Amino acid sequence: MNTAAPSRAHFRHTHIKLDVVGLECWRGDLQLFSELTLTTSRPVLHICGINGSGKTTLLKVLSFLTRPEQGTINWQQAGASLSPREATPLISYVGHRDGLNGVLTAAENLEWATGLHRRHRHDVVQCLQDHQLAHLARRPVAALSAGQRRRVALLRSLLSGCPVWIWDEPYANLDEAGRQWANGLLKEHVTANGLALMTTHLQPALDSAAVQTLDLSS
Amino acid sequence: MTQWADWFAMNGDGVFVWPCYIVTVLVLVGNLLIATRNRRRLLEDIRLQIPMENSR
Amino acid sequence: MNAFMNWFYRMASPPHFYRWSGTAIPWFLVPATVLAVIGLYLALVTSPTDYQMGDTVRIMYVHVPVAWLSLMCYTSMAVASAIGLIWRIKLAHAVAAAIAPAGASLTALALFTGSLWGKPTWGTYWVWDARLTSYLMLLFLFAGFALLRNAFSDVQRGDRAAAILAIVGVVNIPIIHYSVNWWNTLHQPASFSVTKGQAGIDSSMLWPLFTMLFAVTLYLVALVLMRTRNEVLIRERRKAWIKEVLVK
Amino acid sequence: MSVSYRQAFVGQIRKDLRQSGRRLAQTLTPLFFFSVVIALFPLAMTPDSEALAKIAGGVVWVAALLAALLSLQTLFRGDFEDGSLELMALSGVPMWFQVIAKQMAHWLLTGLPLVILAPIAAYSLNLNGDAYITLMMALLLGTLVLSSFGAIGAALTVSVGQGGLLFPVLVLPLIVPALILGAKATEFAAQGRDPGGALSLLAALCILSVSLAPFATAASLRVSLD
Repeated sequence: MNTAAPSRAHFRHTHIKLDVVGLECWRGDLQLFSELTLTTSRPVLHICGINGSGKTTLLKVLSFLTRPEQGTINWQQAGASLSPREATPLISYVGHRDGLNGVLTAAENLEWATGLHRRHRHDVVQCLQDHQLAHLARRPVAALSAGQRRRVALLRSLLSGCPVWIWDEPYANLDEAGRQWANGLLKEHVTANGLALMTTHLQPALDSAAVQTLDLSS
Repeated sequence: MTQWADWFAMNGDGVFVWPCYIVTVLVLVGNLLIATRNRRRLLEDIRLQIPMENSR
Repeated sequence: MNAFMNWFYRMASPPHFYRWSGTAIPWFLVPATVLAVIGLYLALVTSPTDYQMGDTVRIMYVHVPVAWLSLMCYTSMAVASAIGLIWRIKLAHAVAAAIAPAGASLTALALFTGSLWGKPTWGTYWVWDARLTSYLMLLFLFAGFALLRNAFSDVQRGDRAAAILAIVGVVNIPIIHYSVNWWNTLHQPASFSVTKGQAGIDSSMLWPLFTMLFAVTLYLVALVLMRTRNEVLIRERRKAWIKEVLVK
Repeated sequence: MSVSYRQAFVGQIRKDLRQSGRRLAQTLTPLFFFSVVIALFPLAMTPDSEALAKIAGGVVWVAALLAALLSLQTLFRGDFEDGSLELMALSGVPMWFQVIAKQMAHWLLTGLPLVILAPIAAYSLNLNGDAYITLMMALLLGTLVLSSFGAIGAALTVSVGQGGLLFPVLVLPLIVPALILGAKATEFAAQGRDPGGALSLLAALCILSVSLAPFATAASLRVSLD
């Protein structure tokens, strides 16, 4: 039972694959996309597309938060296909809303969020220190800047120990240093054999061998 | 003539019985009319949508 | 058994249901009107006046069918909602959405005729009688169902939210009914409630009652089928088969 | 990587208690509301304590019901708006389990204080002496029923714009039995009759709602998150 945060060096997730067949989604009267078929062949799936092309809806459908009109979503771990109930706990979702409660401090928010995914003992503060965010630990999230809040939200994925990260516009509100830092997290996740699905307008600064692109506006 | 009037008056209770029947019939028939009117409006609405879609 | 099952599955597909209901509605509406006319004639002309209640007994012939059917509406609405939620059949949600307004108007009618029946009998239009109060609660449940449904811009989500409320509601109806009865009997132990009225009903009064009941039931099926067709149009307006429907 | 249900449960309660602790004024609003509603009745009717005694049980119950509903309305609103609800839906812990945690946190902050405050309010309405124990017992059970059905209403209207108006219409018919049984139990005790029957019915209703309602609330939250 690993109680400590997954230390970077040797921890490896068991391989997760996603394949989607004939996905069709509507938003009210508007059809966002249909007949979407896709299989993840690389560790990072970069979903791009014009505004309103259904990027966020796709992410929510893949994490079973929203129901598609048609189509099947199949998460597989080491060959065995997972039911929605088995798959959702493996997903760490960082959406437009950071999922952080303004009144509580960053540490309290992360402690609560991590408790939803795994057993943990006081490694939240340690993790904040590792990422030079220790000075935020005690301040209420409402007092943080949007960029800082974004960093704390992205840290949630690392702390959750989930093999699948689903990031919706992770670079939003992040400055150049923030983007570098986020890419660092992503590299760590990829080396730990994790899978990441992300929507962004900027090209993720990873070697293109690791990135698979899906353009929704086509 | 009085025979009709007596039947209608229902020795004093008519004032309660008739409104019941009238309102019930009105409401039930009204529901039918509303349903058909909605149907007509819906069909027109969809008919308008179709040319727009074909032209898009 | 599987004949029924595959009829059920064929019926669950909106285009098939839409065509079938189109032909079925007259088969319910025409007999309903015929029976209604016969029922009215029996109720208003031939049936004798009651020695105790005088002519107000005629209100029974309308109040009782409407009251029973409004309760039946809510339960069938809840069953349709449950089918819609469990097997994710969109048509079931359409049926539930169709029953709601019909059930609400029947409940309102039950209250209206009940209070009009109360005036000559108890001297006042509104008495916190057990049955009338239960029907008032049923009206609130129907109102809540309808309001929740159209509070959602997305029809699918509105369906599912209202379905959950209908199921929670139907579980509560017996509880509400018995607690209201229990509460009511505390005050007027021997209250002459609307139900007792038909206990001593003799056969000559049964004919108009059952004719009216059957007439309103057939009418209800026709009305629900018509409304369901509208709900199907709303939900499937984007689908291809709608265009064929418009052609004819 | 197994998730500990206990830790998630305690974590959720700790989060809610901390959150409310830091905004104490907002958390105590329902209690002020309760006191104001209690004060309205003597003003609206009569200061005469004999007359008030007759309606004391019912008045306390209606005020407690309204206060509980007021605070239940926004049970999930905060989590929905800041995105925590999505995290709860995606966690390894079943949704209904977290709903129970949220309900318990809310009950500790509103239900329990109401039970403690009620005898004081009843005293001000000159409730008969031996009814206080029954009043507190009935309210203890009643507030649990209220929070169970209120949570369903809150979950159904959390993503709806003006959910505020819709919430009472949805929830009030569902809590009528609890109101009837609770108010009657208090009234029986005030008249010296045995409230046992009403209280046991209320207890049965309480067990039914507390155990079944969270599943409906969880399903409603999934619909609101869709």
